[in-house]
Amino acid sequence: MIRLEGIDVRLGQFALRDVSFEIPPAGYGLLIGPTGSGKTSVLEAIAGHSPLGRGRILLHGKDVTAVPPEHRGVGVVYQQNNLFPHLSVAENIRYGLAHGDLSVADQKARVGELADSLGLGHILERGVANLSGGEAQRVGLARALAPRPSVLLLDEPFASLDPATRFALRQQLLDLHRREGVTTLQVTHDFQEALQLGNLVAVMSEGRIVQHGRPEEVFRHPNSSFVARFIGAANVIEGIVTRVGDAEGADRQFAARFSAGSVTLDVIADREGLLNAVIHPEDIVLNHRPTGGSARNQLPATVTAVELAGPVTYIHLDAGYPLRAAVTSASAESMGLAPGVSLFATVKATAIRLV
Amino acid sequence: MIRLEGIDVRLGQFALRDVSFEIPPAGYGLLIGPTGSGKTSVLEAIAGHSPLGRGRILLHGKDVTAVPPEHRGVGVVYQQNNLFPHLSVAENIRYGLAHGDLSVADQKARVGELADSLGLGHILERGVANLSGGEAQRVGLARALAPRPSVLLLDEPFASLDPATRFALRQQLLDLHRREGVTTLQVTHDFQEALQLGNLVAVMSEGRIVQHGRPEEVFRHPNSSFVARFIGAANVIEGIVTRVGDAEGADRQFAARFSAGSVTLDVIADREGLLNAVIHPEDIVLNHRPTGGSARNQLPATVTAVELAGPVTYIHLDAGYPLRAAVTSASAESMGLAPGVSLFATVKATAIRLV
Amino acid sequence: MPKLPLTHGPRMTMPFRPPDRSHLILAFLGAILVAFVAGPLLYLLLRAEPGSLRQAFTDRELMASISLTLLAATAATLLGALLGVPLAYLLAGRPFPGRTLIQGLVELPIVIPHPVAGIALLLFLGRHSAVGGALGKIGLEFVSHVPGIVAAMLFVSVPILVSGSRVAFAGIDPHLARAARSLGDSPGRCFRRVTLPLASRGILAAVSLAWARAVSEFGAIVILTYNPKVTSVLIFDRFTSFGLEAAIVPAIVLLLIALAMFGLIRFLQPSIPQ
Amino acid sequence: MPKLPLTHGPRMTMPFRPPDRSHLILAFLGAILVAFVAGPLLYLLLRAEPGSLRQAFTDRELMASISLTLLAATAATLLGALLGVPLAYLLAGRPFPGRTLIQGLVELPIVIPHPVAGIALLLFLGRHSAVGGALGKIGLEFVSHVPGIVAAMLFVSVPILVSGSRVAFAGIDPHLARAARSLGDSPGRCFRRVTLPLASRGILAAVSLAWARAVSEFGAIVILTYNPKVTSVLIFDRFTSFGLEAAIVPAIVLLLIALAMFGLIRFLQPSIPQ
Repeated sequence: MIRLEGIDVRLGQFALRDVSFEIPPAGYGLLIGPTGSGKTSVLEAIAGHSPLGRGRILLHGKDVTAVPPEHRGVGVVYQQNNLFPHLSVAENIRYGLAHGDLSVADQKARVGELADSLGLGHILERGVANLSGGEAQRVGLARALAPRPSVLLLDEPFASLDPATRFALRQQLLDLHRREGVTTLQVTHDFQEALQLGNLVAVMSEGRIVQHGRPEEVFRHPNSSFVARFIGAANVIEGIVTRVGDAEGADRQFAARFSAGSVTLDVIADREGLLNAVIHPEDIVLNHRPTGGSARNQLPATVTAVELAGPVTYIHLDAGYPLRAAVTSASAESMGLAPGVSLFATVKATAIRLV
Repeated sequence: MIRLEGIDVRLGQFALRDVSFEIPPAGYGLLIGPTGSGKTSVLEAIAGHSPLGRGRILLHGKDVTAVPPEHRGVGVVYQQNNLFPHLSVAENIRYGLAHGDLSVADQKARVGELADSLGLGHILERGVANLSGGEAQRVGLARALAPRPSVLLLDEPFASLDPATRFALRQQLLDLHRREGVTTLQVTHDFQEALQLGNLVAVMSEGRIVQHGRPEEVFRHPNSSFVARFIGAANVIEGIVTRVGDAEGADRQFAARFSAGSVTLDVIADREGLLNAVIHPEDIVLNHRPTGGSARNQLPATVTAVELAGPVTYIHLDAGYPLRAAVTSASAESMGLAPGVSLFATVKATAIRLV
Repeated sequence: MPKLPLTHGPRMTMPFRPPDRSHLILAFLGAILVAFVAGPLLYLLLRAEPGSLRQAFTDRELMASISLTLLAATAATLLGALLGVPLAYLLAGRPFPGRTLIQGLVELPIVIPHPVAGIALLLFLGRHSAVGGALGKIGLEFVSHVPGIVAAMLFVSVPILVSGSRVAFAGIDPHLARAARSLGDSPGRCFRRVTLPLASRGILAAVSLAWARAVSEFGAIVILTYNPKVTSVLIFDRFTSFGLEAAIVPAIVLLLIALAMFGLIRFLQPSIPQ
Repeated sequence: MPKLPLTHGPRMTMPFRPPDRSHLILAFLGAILVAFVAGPLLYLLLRAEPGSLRQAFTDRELMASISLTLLAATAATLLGALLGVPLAYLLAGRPFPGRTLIQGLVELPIVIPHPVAGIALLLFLGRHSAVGGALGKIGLEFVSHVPGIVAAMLFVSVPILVSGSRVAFAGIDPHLARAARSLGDSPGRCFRRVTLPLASRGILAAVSLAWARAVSEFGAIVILTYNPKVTSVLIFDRFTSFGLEAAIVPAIVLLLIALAMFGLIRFLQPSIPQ
């Protein structure tokens, strides 16, 4: 369990302010945000490398705020320049085992076990200078896990890897996480990674946590235009919300109109004024002809670009405002979607989230 | 037009060998491959910064093999450290205009035009030291485009940017490419980028081009297990192909059986022996019960992980061999797919590509 | 050789923490060394009285030696920069056969004891050698003449000039020069518009340090050209002829000049390498 | 200050190209400088005859001066390392009040003319000063005694030792020490297992360079302790007492020692900074 209670950290010009979150035992949390938002500083604070101005840090229920790094039981993997250059792969992995009361044989067994899990057996006796990026990160992971830390901190461990290596390492990491059961917190700037790995995600901006929750939850319901734009998966349109009816639901929601330039949409709102409409690409339905029925937000649009992304194809539209819709690649083909094609984009009012 | 005819370049230990490809006028080509495969070296050769051991380079029909860099009319944007640190943003953009016979007013107009397209108007008078990553890359792009080069070379221009910035810059780049009509070659290690941007992709490995063609073509039909694994989008299974029938089609194809461990699949092959089966995740159909019908490759499988990726969800399966299937997020939910669920994975023989 | 000067290191962002016990022992050892360096210099400076400094201005021999020192040092530095900066540019560029050897040769004077350098220059530039004889015929006399002072100063400041400028050139990201070339610059134009402006601060620092080195030279000059006397030779001469007290005022004057130059160099280059 | 030494720069991978015309002019200017450095040294070495070197071994005064020089230089370097390496570690670590000032102070001797350093040390360590008087009472005599030689050598080699070691410490990625701490190392253990092993090569190079600097020192020693004579003082003494020819053999011997040390230093540290 990792629990941060309102920590403040000053680091030169930069500061973390009132950072709080909790990752349950054996959980896998992700900290995401743009460069300079303070993600790494949070890891450094948990590892004990920067003193807190305020707040406290608990690991598995124990307050470690005043505990030096070597007694926190925290394993750390940095983005790069991670390994001890004067030691071999095996010596790197064994580094943290020198303190316990493990016999040399037991130390070797632990190194062998991790090397097997991570496919490092054949390079154990090598120096670390000529490892590939993926190998180096696997060695770093093995070294961090060797002393069986209660908490694992990963600072963008995949950032400098090729996509294929990244994919393979991600799988191994998930397997290891399951097997070793260590509470993990990973920093990333890639929301996709959060969706694939984590069961808790915290989005940071300028030293604060601006949203946290389950990854799918954050993905579907970003609480601000910053988060919506940052996760990059949705259309975000700034406009004015005005109430159109008096009826108000139990949760104080009412029917409203959202206007941005020439675009007007029917929406369900809980307040009026300048807001952002967040529309997920898969919630935009495309038809060659206007459809009848209950969906009233039907915008004439022109295809500006077609972007194949494996099983889905993103259709970029000009509907008075640039929009991105997702359709299956098969229907993109059967509908003959290509730049210049005119069509109708339909969005249900309930699929538009105002933030 | 960029045309490479069998170029060899020696660079210390590393060498490019027999690199040939052609990008048509106003085309957008992508060079992809793992770190160290020689992508950047190809750009350096085209820009004229490394002498060729063999072969020639043509830009718009003109042989520039012996032409110094300053007379090739090539604009280059590097991954980083790109801008002249002693000059302001405007001076950087104007740098390449000092040579032509443009009046100062015309130079300013050109700088203003590019600054408008790229949203740089408000930072023109700033120094370049404190620009954000996205701003710096936009300035680099404007500087490269200012002298209206006939060819634009981009070396991983998005690599160090946040996903949201990357997405925005990619859009601006596509717009600019369309407007300026400059033949472009971009290096990337991200196949997704190739799918989104290019109309030609060349995959490199160890100094050679191992496959080239339209991005969708390479994506659907990788010609080797290296390419299939590198683009990371498909299942790649190594196994043995044995002929089962005598019938042979016009293109010398025959019915065969593919065996890998406990997995056996009906396939269409053109040769026997040790091969890799490439199966795209979207070609794997999942059902709770075995289906009748013509599809004979029906494997009992267990869900090991569920990976939401926006509109699609990847289902990781254990079918005697790890497989990844793609379904729409809606059907993943309605089928109740979760780790531990048992089901049947069906693949049509024609959807299995042997390489 | 590690590359990260501390002033740019990531630790800069860490807040100050009170030192623990082991640090106090280290600090105590370090303090002895700092006192050993600062003590004698402070002690010498405290001997400066208003009267003695006024007296320095009326000491014609001292004033003449200072002009001679500054002029000769300037000449040696300019000559060194003229010959050394191009060499530094070549050494920082593409590898060529013999580059390592040449780099070693120009760094050699760092370890050559200065009297040995003086003897070697005396042999080489004296009238009995081929080189010294030829130069003597065109009127260039070294031994016991001003050119000898310049030659000795040049010899000891070559490593500073060449290595400093080479590092300044080599520190420029090669992508910048390539970008300039692709933007239409010929090699010469690229040098003027990008390479030289970016290296200029480092070159200026190297030139200042070389000038300071030339001003402070003694061991080679005292052998090659005892007369006319530069200030360091004058200090030695006063000391051996008239004793310690007679050497103090010239020493203070030269120390003040050195400190002023040091201030300038630190301004140009926050951390002097080596 | 640029940080990229050429030997690690990306240009290393570029193949050799024949130089163009502008490069030939630069090469010509550089060649003059290389000849000016290498010429005198080569000229001096060529004066070595088998007979003269055999004679050197029977020259008791010369042999005694060499032992004295090497011993005093070793003592000064060890003392300097003992006091300077801890200081370098502190200077490379977290910022503390006065760090910039202390760093400036320990680099000062670079620009102090050596006779000025000699005068300052003479005043500071002489029997009439408080410090020198106190040390004299416990039996440490500096003026005209071996400790004076060690003090002069230490004074001039402090910047090399401290800056070199500081750069070696500062060049270690701070992530490595943090990783070691998180793997269970106390600060002391982390220093022994990671920091010191990684800095050792750079420290060794700084120590060798400081030793070479100490061996070649002349200007400060000649004022503080003319007798007993170190080799550089002996060369000067022979030159002034008996003329150029008498100084050549000692000069060659000291030059050979310096060249041997230079070779060792280049081996430890491919590119000497500064």
